[in-house]
Amino acid sequence: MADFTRRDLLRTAGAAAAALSLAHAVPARAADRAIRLFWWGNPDRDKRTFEVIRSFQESHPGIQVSGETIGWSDYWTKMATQTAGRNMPDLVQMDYRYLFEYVRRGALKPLDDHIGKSLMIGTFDKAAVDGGRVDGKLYALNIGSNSQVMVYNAKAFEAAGVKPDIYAWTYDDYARVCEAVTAKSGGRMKGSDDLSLNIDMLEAWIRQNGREFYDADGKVAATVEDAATFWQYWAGLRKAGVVRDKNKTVLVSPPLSETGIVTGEAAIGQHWSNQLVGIQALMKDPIGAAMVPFMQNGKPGQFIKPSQFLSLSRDAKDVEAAMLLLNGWVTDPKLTAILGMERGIPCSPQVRAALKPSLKPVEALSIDFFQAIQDKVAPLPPPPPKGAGEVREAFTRIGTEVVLDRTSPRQAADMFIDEAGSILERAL
Amino acid sequence: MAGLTLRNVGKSYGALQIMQGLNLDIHDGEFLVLVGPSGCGKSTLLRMIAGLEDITDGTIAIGGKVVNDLPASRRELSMVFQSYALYPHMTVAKNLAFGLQNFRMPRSEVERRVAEAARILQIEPLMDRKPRQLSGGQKQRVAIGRAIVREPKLFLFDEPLSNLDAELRVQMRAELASLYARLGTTMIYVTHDQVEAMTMASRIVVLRAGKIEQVGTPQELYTRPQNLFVAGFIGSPKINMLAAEVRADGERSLARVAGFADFALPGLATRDSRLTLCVRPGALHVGGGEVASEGTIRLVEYLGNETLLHVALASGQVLLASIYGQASYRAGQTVPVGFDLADLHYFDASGQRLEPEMPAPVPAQAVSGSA
Amino acid sequence: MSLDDATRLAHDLKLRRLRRERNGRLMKHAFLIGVSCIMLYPLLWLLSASLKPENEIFGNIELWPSAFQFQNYTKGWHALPESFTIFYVNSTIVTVLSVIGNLLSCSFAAYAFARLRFTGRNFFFALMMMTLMIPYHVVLIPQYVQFLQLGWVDTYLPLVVPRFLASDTFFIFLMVQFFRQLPRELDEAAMIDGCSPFKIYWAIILPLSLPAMGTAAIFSFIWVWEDFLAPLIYLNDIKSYTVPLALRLFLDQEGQSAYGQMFAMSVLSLVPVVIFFVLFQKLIVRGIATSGMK
Amino acid sequence: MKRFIARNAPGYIFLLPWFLGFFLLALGPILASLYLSFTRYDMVNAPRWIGLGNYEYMFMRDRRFWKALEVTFHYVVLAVPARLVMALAVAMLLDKGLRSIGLYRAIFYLPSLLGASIAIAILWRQLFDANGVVNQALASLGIQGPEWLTNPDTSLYTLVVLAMWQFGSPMLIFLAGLRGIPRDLYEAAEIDGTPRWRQFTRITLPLLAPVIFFNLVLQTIDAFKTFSSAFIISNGTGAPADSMLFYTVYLFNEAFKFFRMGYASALAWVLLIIIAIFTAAAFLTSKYWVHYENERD
Repeated sequence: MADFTRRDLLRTAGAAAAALSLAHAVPARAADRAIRLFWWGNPDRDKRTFEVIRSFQESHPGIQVSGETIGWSDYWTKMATQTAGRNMPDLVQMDYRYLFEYVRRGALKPLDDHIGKSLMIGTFDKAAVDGGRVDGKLYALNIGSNSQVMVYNAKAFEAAGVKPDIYAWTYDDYARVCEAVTAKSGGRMKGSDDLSLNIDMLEAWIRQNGREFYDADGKVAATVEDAATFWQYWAGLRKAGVVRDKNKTVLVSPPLSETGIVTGEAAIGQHWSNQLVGIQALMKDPIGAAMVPFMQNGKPGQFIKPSQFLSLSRDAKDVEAAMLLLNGWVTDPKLTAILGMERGIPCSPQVRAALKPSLKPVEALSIDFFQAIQDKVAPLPPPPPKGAGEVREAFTRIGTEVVLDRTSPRQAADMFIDEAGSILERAL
Repeated sequence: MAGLTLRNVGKSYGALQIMQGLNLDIHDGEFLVLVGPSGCGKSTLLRMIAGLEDITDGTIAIGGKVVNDLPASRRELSMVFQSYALYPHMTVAKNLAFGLQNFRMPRSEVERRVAEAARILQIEPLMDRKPRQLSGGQKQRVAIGRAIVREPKLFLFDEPLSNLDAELRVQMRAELASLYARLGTTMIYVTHDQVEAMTMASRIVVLRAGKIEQVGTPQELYTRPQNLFVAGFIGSPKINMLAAEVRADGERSLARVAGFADFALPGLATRDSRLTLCVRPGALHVGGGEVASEGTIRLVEYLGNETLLHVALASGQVLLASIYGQASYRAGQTVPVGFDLADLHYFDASGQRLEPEMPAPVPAQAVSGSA
Repeated sequence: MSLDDATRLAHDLKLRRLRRERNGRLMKHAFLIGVSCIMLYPLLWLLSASLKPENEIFGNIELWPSAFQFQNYTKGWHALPESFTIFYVNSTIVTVLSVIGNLLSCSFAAYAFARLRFTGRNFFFALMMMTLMIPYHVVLIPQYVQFLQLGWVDTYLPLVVPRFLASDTFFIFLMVQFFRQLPRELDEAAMIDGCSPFKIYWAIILPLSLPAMGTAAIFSFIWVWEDFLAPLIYLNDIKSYTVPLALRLFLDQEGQSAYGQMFAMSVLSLVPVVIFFVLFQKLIVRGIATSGMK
Repeated sequence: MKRFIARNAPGYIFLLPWFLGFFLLALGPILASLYLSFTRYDMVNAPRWIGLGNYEYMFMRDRRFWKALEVTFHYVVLAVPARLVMALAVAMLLDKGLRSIGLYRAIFYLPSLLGASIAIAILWRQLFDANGVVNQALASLGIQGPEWLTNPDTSLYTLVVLAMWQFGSPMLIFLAGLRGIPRDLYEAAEIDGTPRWRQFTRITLPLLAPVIFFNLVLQTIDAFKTFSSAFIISNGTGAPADSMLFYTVYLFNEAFKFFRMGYASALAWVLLIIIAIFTAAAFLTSKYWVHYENERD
């Protein structure tokens, strides 16, 4: 039993597999240096990433890269387990929501020392790169930018005869559009998803009120008033019957295919710019991309945030090799061409320029949108404190009570701000 | 073939002592029956001999060899279970051969023995059947067959006939007896049925509550029961027991039994004033006897060659009388009833047998009155 | 009662029973077919979802697809960086070894608990039951660390070895319950017939416990085949992934998911399980009624 | 000593694989989780001893812990009997000699094969949608069904229905147990003219008791530990409004979403004790209603 290793099994498996299909030979290359790369993905992303690894290994024959992948929902469980075992892969894909949790606990290494030496990102959009900074240090390299986007059904807008200024509309405009679309479709298609449970919308709302959700010290800066008015606004739309049914609203993070815009139950939904391609693929009607509505005073709420990062883990042994891959990932034209815009919009202007000619229309839409909002968005907010993830869940939970009309927006807001405070306290 | 010796054998479950200081010698070639009421420990004792149950004290020796630590499989004995315990997934032939194969016996020898056993027990047509396709009697034969193919030194039977109906039981009893006659192997047989015990045993061990009450041949047990328990347990119909009060009358001792005139007792080595006198139903005379009284017939059980009368004395005690042949008694009839002193068994207050020192004296006609 | 009477009564009873059974059977079939429809619905739904165009899977409760997307199967098989052929081979290796391990080691332990007497039996049994009760998620990390130190991570050892060491205590308890039902006199008869404890286990207990062993084999196969948590934690190399793990590669919370292909592969992943089920359920039926010996 | 070995050796030898597995592989992690329950452990940094802090927080301040207990108990009380009755009823139907019984058996097991997959989550959402199949069926009977999944008052019941519908594994175990009941007992009862119901209470139930006991204990343990179905149908959150906040879902989120493995371990040990109490109670009462044939000790 002692000699019973995976390699033996793999060899058996390989032999059997080879008998069945001639496709896959296990490369048995003896590399002196090995790094591991871990990401979450989908079949398309996985294929691209393995292709990147293959191409990278071709140009760096001394380095063996093992790619490890799993779907989003299992990614973080596995990541936590590996972290606990001090067996994190060298390079891990990071999400904005989890970045701070991992950085603040010390699971990632800063990249600053490598910038300009092995990591050549001097020409990159500064704002986009800064999204990976925590407490002044760069812990995560942006590999695709993102912004909130109000995706709308262009055909429905046209049919209802609405033409809002999608880069400057107000919440009042938004309500009017919803009414018009709902009326035009006879109620079959509501104006919008009910976004009461969308904490990103609340965050924009708070910033539009001139505050931040969390201040620089990591305390809750949002007020009960912020949350209460937010929920009241959406309660108003709900009462007017111009947003999607509350039973659909309280289903937490449904798959893209079940969102209102895709099923045709709503004409507007809140999404992220890198989802535009996916949404359009599921729909017959053409879609458009609008900004988050503004308050009367016009202060911007949404911001450009990195959609995905690559980070260097504290368990990385061959940092140099990891840097070679990381640098190639964002600068090597061969690799960037393979990756395309699948993970979001690259923050290297050169890479964007190189990709431009080969874009599909909907990809072009997202680039155009991205360019158009550049000077209309707010700066990055201070990084969220530990426990922010739990606050998100509390928001959904308490918001559900509002949507189901089991409590008033004001009471709920009281409860939420209070609970957010105690969550952060406990997380310290 | 082998004898069996039990020395000071004891058994306890934790603090619960269920058997203590048991001594027993079983002779080679003997048919020994362990009998007793349920819960008396007879099955446990058998299982201890078999090695299925640990003993906590003493030694068990088979053929002179102590087997205390020998597992059942190496004691060279075979056992027939009450439930037969045939292997349900094996054919009859396989059931018979299974044990032999375990002892790595050559195939030809296995086949010879199985065939032999099948012939003796007349189960040849059943050899390919599974146990669930057999009747109760057939299962019983197979179970016995499984025991005899082993040609063991010792046979153990644990109430093997109790699951059979009455007719079959009598038939199998006879077959077992003739099997014993043919094999001559030592057999230890557990039953709660004293008729089985009486008919088959060369010697009987009567057990009660983990203790041996008496060991002896069926005749000994019947004619000289060592204590009240054995007297009551052995013999069917059950022995009559009479409580007697004894008082001295000069040289003699007089006994007073409710419903009878006082009578003189033979010399008994006891000073107890309360004795129990027993008389077998066959020795209870309807219509007389040396000591006599009157009673009313409550019930007449006609059994063919004998008739059983339940006779109530004035004291209310009911005695059983067994009368040969047909008798024209009816219930309700008042009859004289009595016994001869020579037929009495005497037991002291602790229930131990007392032997009369001299022949019973002349009945004490002189003593007057009846209670 | 004379023999004639008895025969007549038996015949009568039989007729009556036959008549009642026929009526009963019809009703039963009607009932069972009805229930079957409810039971089959999810599978039909899954089957239809695997053939539907992506945008019909959700919100559309129609079972019949507007167009049959058979390419979900052909494309799905190769949609991932490795083809499903490899995943099936991997799953088969892990599952077959695990089933063998489970049956052997758990029946050993169960035989000890049900049939043998030894000091500390109840204590160990309680310990065993305790391992059934602890929520798996909190031992995940200590276990991972342990296997990491053994150098077993990224091999099949953490998935297979524990099963040879009776880690799935469910099966021990299951088998204990069934073993305890067998008449003890069978063991004793066998003991006297010269069987060692091992021989009793092998020649008496196991053959008489086919229904229990069949049940255990089926559960074991299904659970190992469908298990994804342990493979998720212990397998890193996609070439070593099992089928359920591979199915987890299809979905992306935020981006494009390939539901149709995932469902197609899900349908296929049920095939080995159903085959195994059909083969082994016969063992359950073929059980021998041993308790009827008295 | 020699006797001790001789007496115990066979038992210990047969238990050897389990001993190895338990003492070398299982016990360590279990003890580790017990230790972690007294620490603050975020899985990144070393655990820090905080004594009874986790337990104190759990009982004194954690409202969601109580909510999770309530949801879980509610579910156990409903789902376990429902599922067992369903499983036993179907097993008895399938036990008697019908032709094509194997087919039914397979069909009835199918829902259990789907387990708690994503497919089930999506299907359940469609079935119990306000305008879903279930409510359409109810509407045809003139009943206005609620919004099952999104109404916190009814969402738990959808999981109970799921549990009832996935009765495959207890059914299979019941079937295996029913095969062990000798036919002749029923035949004898039939000749005696014993009514069906009495045959059930006098023959089936007592003889099936060990298997019923097994299923009861196991299903109760499983129900307390319900995770996958609740997790997947509530999208990992216990939503809406914590009405599907099963104990283990809460535990999982505390551990893996909020980096409180120490607290999660404490939660696990409290659950373990609760389950152990129920199991012990079942074992203690089993003396009175579970009888094993030929059991001597």
